[in-house]
Amino acid sequence: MFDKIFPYLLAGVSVGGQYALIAVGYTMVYGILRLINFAHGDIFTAAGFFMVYISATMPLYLAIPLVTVLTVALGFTVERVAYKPLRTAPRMSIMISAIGVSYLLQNLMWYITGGLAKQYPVLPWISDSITLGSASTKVVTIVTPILTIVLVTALVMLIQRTKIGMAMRAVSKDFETAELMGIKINSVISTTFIIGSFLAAVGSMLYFTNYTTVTPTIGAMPGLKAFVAAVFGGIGSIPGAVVGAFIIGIAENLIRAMGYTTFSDAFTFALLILILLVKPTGLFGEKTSEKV
Amino acid sequence: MKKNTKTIVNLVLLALLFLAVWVIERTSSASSMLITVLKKGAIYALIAVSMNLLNGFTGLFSLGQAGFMLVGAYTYAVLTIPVAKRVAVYQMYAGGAIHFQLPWLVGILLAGAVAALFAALIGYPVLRLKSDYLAIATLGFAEIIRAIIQYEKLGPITNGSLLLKTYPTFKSTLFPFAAAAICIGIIVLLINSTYGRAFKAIRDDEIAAEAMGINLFRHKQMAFIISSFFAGVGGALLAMYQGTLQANAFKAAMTYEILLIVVIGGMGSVTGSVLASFLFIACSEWWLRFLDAEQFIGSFQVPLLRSGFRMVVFSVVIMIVVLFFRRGIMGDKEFDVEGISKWCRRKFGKGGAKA
Amino acid sequence: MSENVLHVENITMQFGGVVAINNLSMDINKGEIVALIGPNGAGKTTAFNCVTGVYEPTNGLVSFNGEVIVRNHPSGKMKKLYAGQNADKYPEKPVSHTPDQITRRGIARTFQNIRLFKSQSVFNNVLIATHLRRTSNVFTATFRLNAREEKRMREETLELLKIVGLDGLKDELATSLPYGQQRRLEIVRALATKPKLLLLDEPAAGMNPQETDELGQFICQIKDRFDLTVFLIEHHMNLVMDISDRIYVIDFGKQIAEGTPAEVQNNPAVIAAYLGVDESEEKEAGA
Amino acid sequence: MKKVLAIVLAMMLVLCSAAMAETVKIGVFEPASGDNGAGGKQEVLGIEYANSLTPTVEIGGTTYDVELVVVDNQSQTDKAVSAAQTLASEGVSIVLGSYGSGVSMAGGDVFAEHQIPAIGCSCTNPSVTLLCDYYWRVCFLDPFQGTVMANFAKEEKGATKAYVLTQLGDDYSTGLGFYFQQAFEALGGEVVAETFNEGNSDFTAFVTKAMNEGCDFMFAPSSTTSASLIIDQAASANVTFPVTAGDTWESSVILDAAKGKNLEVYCSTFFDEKDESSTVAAEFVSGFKGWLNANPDKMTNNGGNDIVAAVSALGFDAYNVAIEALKAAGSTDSQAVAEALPAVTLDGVTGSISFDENGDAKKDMAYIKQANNETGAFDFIKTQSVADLG
Repeated sequence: MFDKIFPYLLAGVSVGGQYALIAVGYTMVYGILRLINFAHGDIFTAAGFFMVYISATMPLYLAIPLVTVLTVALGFTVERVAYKPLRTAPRMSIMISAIGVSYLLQNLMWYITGGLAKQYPVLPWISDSITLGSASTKVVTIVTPILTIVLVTALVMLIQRTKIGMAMRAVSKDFETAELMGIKINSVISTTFIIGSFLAAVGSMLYFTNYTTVTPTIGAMPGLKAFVAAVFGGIGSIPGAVVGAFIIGIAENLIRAMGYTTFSDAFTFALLILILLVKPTGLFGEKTSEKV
Repeated sequence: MKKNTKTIVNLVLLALLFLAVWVIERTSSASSMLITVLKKGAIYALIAVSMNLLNGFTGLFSLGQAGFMLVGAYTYAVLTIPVAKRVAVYQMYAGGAIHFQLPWLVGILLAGAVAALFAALIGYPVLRLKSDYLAIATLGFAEIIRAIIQYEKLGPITNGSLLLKTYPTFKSTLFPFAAAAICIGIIVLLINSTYGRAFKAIRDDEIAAEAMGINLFRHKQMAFIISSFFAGVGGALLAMYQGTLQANAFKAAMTYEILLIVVIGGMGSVTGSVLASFLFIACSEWWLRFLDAEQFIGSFQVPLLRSGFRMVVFSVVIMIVVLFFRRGIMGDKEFDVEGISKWCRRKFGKGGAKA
Repeated sequence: MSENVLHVENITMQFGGVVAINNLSMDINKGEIVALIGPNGAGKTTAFNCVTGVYEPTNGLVSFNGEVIVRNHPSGKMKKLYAGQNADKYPEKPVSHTPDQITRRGIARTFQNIRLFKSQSVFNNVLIATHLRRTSNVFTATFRLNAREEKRMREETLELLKIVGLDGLKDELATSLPYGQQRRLEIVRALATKPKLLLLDEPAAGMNPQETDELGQFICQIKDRFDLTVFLIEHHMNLVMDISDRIYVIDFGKQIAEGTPAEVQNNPAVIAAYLGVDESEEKEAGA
Repeated sequence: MKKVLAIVLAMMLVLCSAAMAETVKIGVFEPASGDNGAGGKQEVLGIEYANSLTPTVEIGGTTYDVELVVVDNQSQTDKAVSAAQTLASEGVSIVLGSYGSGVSMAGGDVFAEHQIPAIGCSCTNPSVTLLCDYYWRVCFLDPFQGTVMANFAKEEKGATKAYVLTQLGDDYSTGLGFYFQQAFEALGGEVVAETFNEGNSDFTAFVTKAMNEGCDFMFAPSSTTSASLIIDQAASANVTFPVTAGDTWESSVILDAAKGKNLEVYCSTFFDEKDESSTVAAEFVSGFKGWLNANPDKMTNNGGNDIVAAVSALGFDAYNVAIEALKAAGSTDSQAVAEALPAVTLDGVTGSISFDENGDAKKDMAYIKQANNETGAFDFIKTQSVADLG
């Protein structure tokens, strides 16, 4: 029995780790701006395409850092161009802007690639096959959860121990007061987007090594699922997002194991609605109430 | 101007619009792009207005529109496919489980009703959620509905994930215009009724509205159900327009498109949504099509033009509207006699202010 | 002895570990104007919110015209955390209503930070409040089968606007009015719900002395005209002393005095609270 | 005087150009983007090549230039409706395409409304022609293709339990999977059927399922986009049974995915470039390869090599059928062409073509090929016809 379930668990842990890296970006941005950054999934996709094109012209040891830098630059630009001008606008406007950016990025990628699927380059070592007990898989499957935990631990340390981390916590607690206290809101927000995009870039390398085809809309689904993971764990909470992502990754693969593949995506949303109704603040979220 | 006169003038304007459509249909060939734009634009106008009722007038950020359209479209198609054609349509499900055909009008009304029923069920839990949580929950519900419709065990009814076709469609451009006009007319009447005022109060300030005795949940649910009813009708009309129907097309991207139409037209403006729908459809189906084809001026190939460029230009324009013209074409104003006369007064001096 | 309108009994409101209102009891009789005063952060608005259904108090009871509209006792997590008194006094099934249900029973309110419907005209702001007493349903309203009622609502609205002298500005955007008129508009809007008890949260905030005087007269005038009972929070002491029949003073969520304006003015506890004499006592009270 | 001269000259010019540049428009309704973009482009290549050989057609005594109007239906049924309307508004006399059955069915409705005949090149779902009076096609149908692959599984591979994986919302994929299942079960085999959602990229669960269930054959008709993921992940999981599909897999995308992997990949298709039994076909293959090599951008659209895809051959045949139909109609009026089309016959590259009462070509031959893991090319395995199946 376990032999049959094990490969699913393995796939679940691996995809969960990749969702986690995206989910952290969502949860940090939401924590600070109260914005669902719909474009985050597309930044993840863009990282995939950067790699496809860049690795065609230069060796991987140059391509990997360059891809990371470009992805971070993209995330940074999106924030500056599409979200910063709307900082005082109603929340609905900025969310619409996020949807607009997502639409733009998808169409841009469609245009550049001609709408055709691109083959992701083979990254050495992590693309190799290995056999674990009853399952054969790629090395990346094992690497992903480990790397995810290392990166997220580093991030939590950054937020707990450094000055910029303290500023981030302050801004997410109370935007206006933090601003009055002389915290440079814009640089804090930019840092948030930079960290989020960096993790998305790493996530995309792991994800596309596993699933080697890149299409313009491929990031939409993992993006939404990562967001659900963030809500599930309690939006604004980084450990919450990671736990949520692993739960969703594993649950989704178990659903497939049971043969309800039609519902593997729908399940994620059902879980989201359930958690919103039962515990709207998620597993690790904090309660806030509106002042009258 | 007195209220009655205004209504009459507005009705006359509407009648002129219908006359114009009729003349266009008579004079241009049936395959002209103009006809296509008019048909699809009218249907999108209805859908956009129904979404505006929620997002613009009631202040509920719902992203479930595509889901309700899907329900409406499927209800219509499933119930109106001729019995004789069912064997061919449900090729994998031995002709399906339904062995009757309803008249198209009943089909359309049921499309709205079933969508409204779904909205009532879904609204019960999700309308208690606030702003972006509501958005993501409704988006999720739309995805769940799509998964259910594609579920192969429901194949005898929905044909699983496969195409539905051969249900009754329309030929005349006047049909979608008339249907959209009636539905939008009802929505306008609702918006200007005491219930519509309550919706706007909720949008402006939930806490004050509640303190004024407006039952938030009931009114939100009302707006949600009514909006979904018309989204369902819109879905049925869209199915009729397309001639074939597949659940796969009703994705989140479709909701986003409609949302962008509403934003371009102006949140809280019915006529804005209508104008924006026609503009949006005209650009995407017709005026900007040339951007997708390689063009030559002499032997010089115009750079950048190839498949997909249209959508890039289009999304850039949308971003410009979202960022710099946040109130859209109309803001929350209306393009009617009153709106025009107010605008004229503002534009052309204060002399007529008392008129 | 006139009849009781609002009865507040042992209300405690605790947010997490913070006790915002501590065992507060108040009674307001028909036809009275009662003021609730206290230093900033004393819990006055919180008390209003407990009465109008915005908050659900942790413990205590509120009744309106003899009907229990709020009743609660600490439960769940709060059971352990609860720092107030009388935890076992209301073991019955909790009663709670949403703000609209309470408004329907006849309690209307205004807000400390003005909450008008910003996109709507002055006229519509008041008209919206008449929606509560409708008899039409969404179908009859949409298809204009309620023309008579609609006409009545509009007439009532105009009538109310005339009383405050805003009928000339009825088509202006509500938020374009000067501050003082916005306050008045909020009061008229509350009146349109046909209340028996009117709660005013700092109606004179930001007004100059002359405007404040006018407001005092206005409050008395509408009280008589609409047969109201008025309960107000106010910082302008002149206004409070002028128009109130009785005054409740609270500090750190606790009642520290009650009585006629003259009695309250000379109460040492009140003076201490406003001038802040004994710090150690305050800390005890606030813990 | 000068003015009169100018006017006369201008009029002559107009008349001349009108006489010389009589054009007839043929619509090309194909995906250039989306899941089936790669296949659609190859089909267009066949049509373009045919157009380069036969750029004019004589209709009712006048020589017409043939103008191809190419639209992209983006592999999506809702976009297909718009694309079809664009063709209708351009006033095309006949339409060719599409790759993918779903889009063809969606477009068919528009063509029927405007009474424009359409010739499907490689859309194999029966409903395409069955439910549309204006659709014809030059390829075989899924029930036949499914039967062929079921026989192959049973007879050649000795399979007893097959795993069928299809894409939700893709009429081609679901239909072909269904017919394979029917045929395989009729042969006494057992089937485990599953579906995946559009845009899915994690196929490990499906592959695992197939292995856990003890399947010894996998049939996964799908777009090439999903196919390369399936092949990649099946290879990673050390799958030992053959992974197979229908005609869509005959593509360089599959060859790239299978290259260097330890996996048996098979597909059935309409045509084999190495089959030299027909002179028409041999001529086409050499001509087409030459044309590709002469046009670098065409070569890119073919996937960067000069392997002749079956869909290109079908596109070639469809174009020639359209030309014959225009000749037979003696008019560029689409309705007239639609009336003439059923009687058209052609000795085509993919065999002789004549239509039955549904508008389907009477084709009875399928080719089975294997992707070579070393050379990155297709190896011809066998042909199978209806007669063989008994």
